Amino acid sequence: MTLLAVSNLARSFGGIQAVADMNFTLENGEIRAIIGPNGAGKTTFVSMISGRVEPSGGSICFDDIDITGLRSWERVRQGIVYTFQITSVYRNLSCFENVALAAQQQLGRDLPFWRHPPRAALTVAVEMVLEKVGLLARKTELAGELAYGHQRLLEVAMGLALQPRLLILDEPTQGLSESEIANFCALVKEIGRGATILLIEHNMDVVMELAHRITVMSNGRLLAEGTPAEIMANIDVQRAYLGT
Amino acid sequence: MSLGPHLLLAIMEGTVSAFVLAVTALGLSLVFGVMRIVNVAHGEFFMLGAVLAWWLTSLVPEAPFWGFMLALAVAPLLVGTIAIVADRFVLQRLNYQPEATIVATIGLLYILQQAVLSIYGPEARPVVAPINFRIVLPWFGYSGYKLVVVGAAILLLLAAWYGVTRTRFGLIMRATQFDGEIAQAFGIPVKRVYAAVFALGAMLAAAAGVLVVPLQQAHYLMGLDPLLLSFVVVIIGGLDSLKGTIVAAFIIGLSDGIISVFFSPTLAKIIATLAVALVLVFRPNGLFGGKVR
Amino acid sequence: MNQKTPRSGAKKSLITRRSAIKTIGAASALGLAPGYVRYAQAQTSEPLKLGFQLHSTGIGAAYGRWYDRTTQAAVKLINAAGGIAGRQVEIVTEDDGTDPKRGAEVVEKFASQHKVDLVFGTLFSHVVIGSAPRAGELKMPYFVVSEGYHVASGALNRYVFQPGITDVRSQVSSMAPWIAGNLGKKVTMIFPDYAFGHDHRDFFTAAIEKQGGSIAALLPIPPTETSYTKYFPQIPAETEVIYHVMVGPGVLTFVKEMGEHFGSQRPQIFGFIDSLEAVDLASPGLEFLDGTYFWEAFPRYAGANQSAEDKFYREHVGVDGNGASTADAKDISTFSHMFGCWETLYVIKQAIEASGYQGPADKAKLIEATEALTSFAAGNEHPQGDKLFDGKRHQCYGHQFISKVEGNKLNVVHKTSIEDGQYENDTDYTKQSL
Amino acid sequence: MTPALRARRILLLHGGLALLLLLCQFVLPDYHHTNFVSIMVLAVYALGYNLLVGYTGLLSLGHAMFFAAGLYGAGMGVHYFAWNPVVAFIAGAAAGLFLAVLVGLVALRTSGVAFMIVTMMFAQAAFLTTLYFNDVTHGDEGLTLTQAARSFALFGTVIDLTNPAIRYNLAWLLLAGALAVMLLVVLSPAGRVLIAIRENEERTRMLGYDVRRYKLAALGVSGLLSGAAGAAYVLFFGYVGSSFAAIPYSIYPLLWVLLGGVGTVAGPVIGTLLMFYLIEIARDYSSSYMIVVGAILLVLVLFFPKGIIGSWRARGQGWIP
Repeated sequence: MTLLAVSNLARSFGGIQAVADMNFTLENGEIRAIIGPNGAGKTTFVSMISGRVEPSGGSICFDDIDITGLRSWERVRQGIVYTFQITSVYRNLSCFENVALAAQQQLGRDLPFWRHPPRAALTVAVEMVLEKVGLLARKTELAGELAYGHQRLLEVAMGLALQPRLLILDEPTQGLSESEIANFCALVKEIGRGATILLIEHNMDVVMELAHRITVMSNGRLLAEGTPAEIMANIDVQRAYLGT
Repeated sequence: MSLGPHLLLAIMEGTVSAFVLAVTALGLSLVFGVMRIVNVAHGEFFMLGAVLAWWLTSLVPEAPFWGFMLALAVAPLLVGTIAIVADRFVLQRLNYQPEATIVATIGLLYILQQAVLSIYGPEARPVVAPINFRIVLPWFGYSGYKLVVVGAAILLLLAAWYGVTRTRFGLIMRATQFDGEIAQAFGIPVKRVYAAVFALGAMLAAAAGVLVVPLQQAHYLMGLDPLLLSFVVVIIGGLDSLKGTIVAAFIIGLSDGIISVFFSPTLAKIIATLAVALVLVFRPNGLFGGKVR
Repeated sequence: MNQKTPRSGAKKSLITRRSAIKTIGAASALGLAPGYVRYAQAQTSEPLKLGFQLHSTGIGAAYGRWYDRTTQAAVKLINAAGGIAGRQVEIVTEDDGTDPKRGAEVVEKFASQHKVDLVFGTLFSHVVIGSAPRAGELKMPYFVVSEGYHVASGALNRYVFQPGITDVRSQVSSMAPWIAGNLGKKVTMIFPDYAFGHDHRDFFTAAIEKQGGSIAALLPIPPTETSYTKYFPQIPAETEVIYHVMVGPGVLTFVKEMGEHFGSQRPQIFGFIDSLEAVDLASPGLEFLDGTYFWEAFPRYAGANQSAEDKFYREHVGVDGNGASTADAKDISTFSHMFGCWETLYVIKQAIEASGYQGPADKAKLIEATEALTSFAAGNEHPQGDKLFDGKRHQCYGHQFISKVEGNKLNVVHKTSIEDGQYENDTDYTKQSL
Repeated sequence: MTPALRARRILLLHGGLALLLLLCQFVLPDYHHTNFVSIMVLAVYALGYNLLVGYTGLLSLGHAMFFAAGLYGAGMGVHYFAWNPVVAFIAGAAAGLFLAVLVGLVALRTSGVAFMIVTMMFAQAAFLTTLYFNDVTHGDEGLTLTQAARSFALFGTVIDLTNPAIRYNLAWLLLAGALAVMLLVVLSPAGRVLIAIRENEERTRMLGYDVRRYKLAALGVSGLLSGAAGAAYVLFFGYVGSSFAAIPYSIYPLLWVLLGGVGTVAGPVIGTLLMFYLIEIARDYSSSYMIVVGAILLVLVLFFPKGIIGSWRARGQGWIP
């Protein structure tokens, strides 16, 4: 079943075509990686899916509903969750508060905006997520004082607390150590059992390990798409990476 | 008076205030453009120019012309010095963080204004125009000095334009404006450029204050009006567009005179203020500014 | 903490108390005023404390400086002559910043911290109006020197008086007959677009129409305006008289620009001296005013037939025959307003002595005694001239002057009668409870 | 620290502050007694301002318009329609709320420096409006409320707002209420979202929050508190004039909040109290006493950006809300 269908999506910044004419579908339960050289338009593309960037043309369907006109926060409520490329946690708040903000949104989604979920339910939800990413012991620490790897985990925890149907991870392993990457891959696989994942990633080992399918972008366009093995064999992809 | 001469007068008046406003607002615009800060004390630099002009001309009461020339040369330098001190000890320490800078310049506004109150006093004092003649038109008379102001303002604007577009300093300034970090990486002393730009902005305001003081009187509260008008001009003209600033100064200067022919002036000011707020909300780059960078 | 007096005040009262002993001795030897003798035994040696609400800062500061000088001069004289009801007068000054909120706080401070007997001296209307409710609540007699119509209009309360200066409605009304008879009947008015200007607009319009004249145009100028030339074309060609009244730092600009605009081909011009209080008529750009007319409450330039009391008043305040400070000829006084402080102090003296006021418990008596006053005779105590006092309106009415500018001086050409400034209204503060 | 302990400490700090202010009335000399009424009312204004700047991260330079809306809403109701002071107070607070929402619908499209200038422009327009409609507002001269109009009967007893004791306790009640509202908002999940918006707006949006709506709500409550303060001010002191709508009254709350501590509940109260007396003392020394305002602004922003309570919180007292 198709979860996400993007057709003819385009965006230009001041005459420069960042993304042009992208057609793209994502199956439910899939882990998809998007790769491509720097400036290929990957972040712009996922930003349009998450609603942070407005497309200049084309449409996006999520779960058979056209969401092109929805704003970013409305899409989050539909289940499209974006985690930032540059770690974007609330540095002055504790880990618990960081995740609570996400959980509170998820639990209170159907309440009017001045009403909020009961405190006990919130605590349970937050601690469950922190446990999952391995940060429960650090729940009272300030996010800004965590090690970088832990901050990335916290970022993912915030995404998880939103109970995503589609989780977009923008270069999640950048800056992590080898052992951290291994842990991270295990976590993503685990999450992948309950959600569809769209991953932008440079580290080909990670991509090969996680992705069911791979989409390659270059110069704002779709260059190739296929299983990891197909992509590895594709001559166009190699050219794009090496340059011609 | 019939409509023709009436409009002629409105246009003449509008032109004079447009030029004064252009010089004042250009200072604010430069500072915003290069340093990305809003200087709320800008009007006080204007006021300081006027008050210093009074003081400097009173040093040579027997030669008003030379006294005024002295004021025109020295007052902006003194004000520029004050600006450099303010930059060094306040703005630089705040790392030019936009919101903190606004609060700090509000503080600066009160300090400058109240210092003038305690030293200079609460009176409005006149300064004799260096050149004083009356132009007689068939329908009305007009102050000759106002034309002198226009001339001087044109010279100042040309000098500023030349400085920004044709000199090495202008080039450095524009590079810093484009991206402070890259400029730093290329060995441009960004701090010193900022200090110089801040001083230059203050000097432009002070020069406008000196030019205006024979028309108005020097008074410690006179800074508020030019500040608000400069905001209006810079917002309408686009927050970092020099050309836009000058065009907007003309629109504001001319329309002010012409609108008050037809509407209650207070109502006109209300509408203009609201319009400016709406421009800032819906056209944040001004009516003539370029695209977002 | 309550009894704290300002540093300068404490010092001053020491000096005055010493000189007071001398004067009290002299006065009792001569068996001076009967009122004094009557209360001499009963009164305490405590000085009478008057709270002086002063515009030291803000837009009223230029007036404030001269209000202060006039007040200090009058108090010095009063004290030298034995004080009020035998008690020395101590002035406690507080700056109100020409701000109504601060004005109310200052009244509060006078009442509860300085424990003054009464408050006086305020000029700017908005400060009076902002302070008056507080004065009423505190039952603090409040003598203003504001020339606003707010007292006589009935808008304030029973504790507020204006016995030292004629209100603007009366001033304006008394100008109309002379203007209509001598300058012209079609008048264009230029006035600041706020309450003070609106009083002029409303009352002069009514007064000139009563004289068979008409208003050719009304030009309200916004208070923030700094340039005026663009308004002048709106003056209709058929205008015979321009009536102008401007206040604030922009007035000089206004007059200069009017001069540049009209040159010699001008209609008659009549202005209120408020425009040029504290401004030297010899200032550059004012040459144009030559031959125009001004209202004055008290002629700034001592004319050939200067009265003895005018001379006496100037001498003691420190003002020369040109209305400038005797210490600095460039320091021009606010001559048409500041006399109000002097005269108000003498009215206070008269009322306190008539009421038998001894302390705050007698405030009701003081109010009633003030309301019982009916007129003041011209003399050293009332140098501006004789006045009628309306106890129901809490307002006095005096003569006004019209002067012509000739050779950088103002020469009186007309003195109105008190009747010229009469008007009808049904204000009666005496009906309010005390 | 357990939540229960934190709650107890918060109650102790803010309850203690309120209790102290309540007890002050028995020891304060008359003059300071009245000053404290003024300070408590202005502190409510500061609390309202702080909700926006301290908890939502929106720096307004035009709050005088909301304060003035309360002053005029209540004052003109009493003056022209002889409203009961209770009705007038509600009307004044509502006027603040209404204007804040109206302004917010437009101004909240901007943020940062643009928001500061837009609010300043709106406030300037509001100030000019009070001058323009001179016939009803009496512009700079303003309106006074008679003593009789400022008392009302409640359950058979007459409450006279000019009575010092009644006024003090009503002002205290208003301040205590505003403190309670602030604590409730700040410690609630909604308050957590506001803080999140201040800390990182884009992140909060990407957690699925409708940031604009929260900001509008914060501005509304901020306007409501400012309007309530204005309404109380005119009812307690009997005067409203356009000077209350002028620029300085937009700067003062900024000063009070910065001094006491941006983003703290108790800070604005402390800041208002201290600033009032700092200016009061400065007046005794110079006619240019407003220089104190400038100097303190500079010192705060340069060396003491967290303010008094904020600096205390930074010294390991993280429980302070």
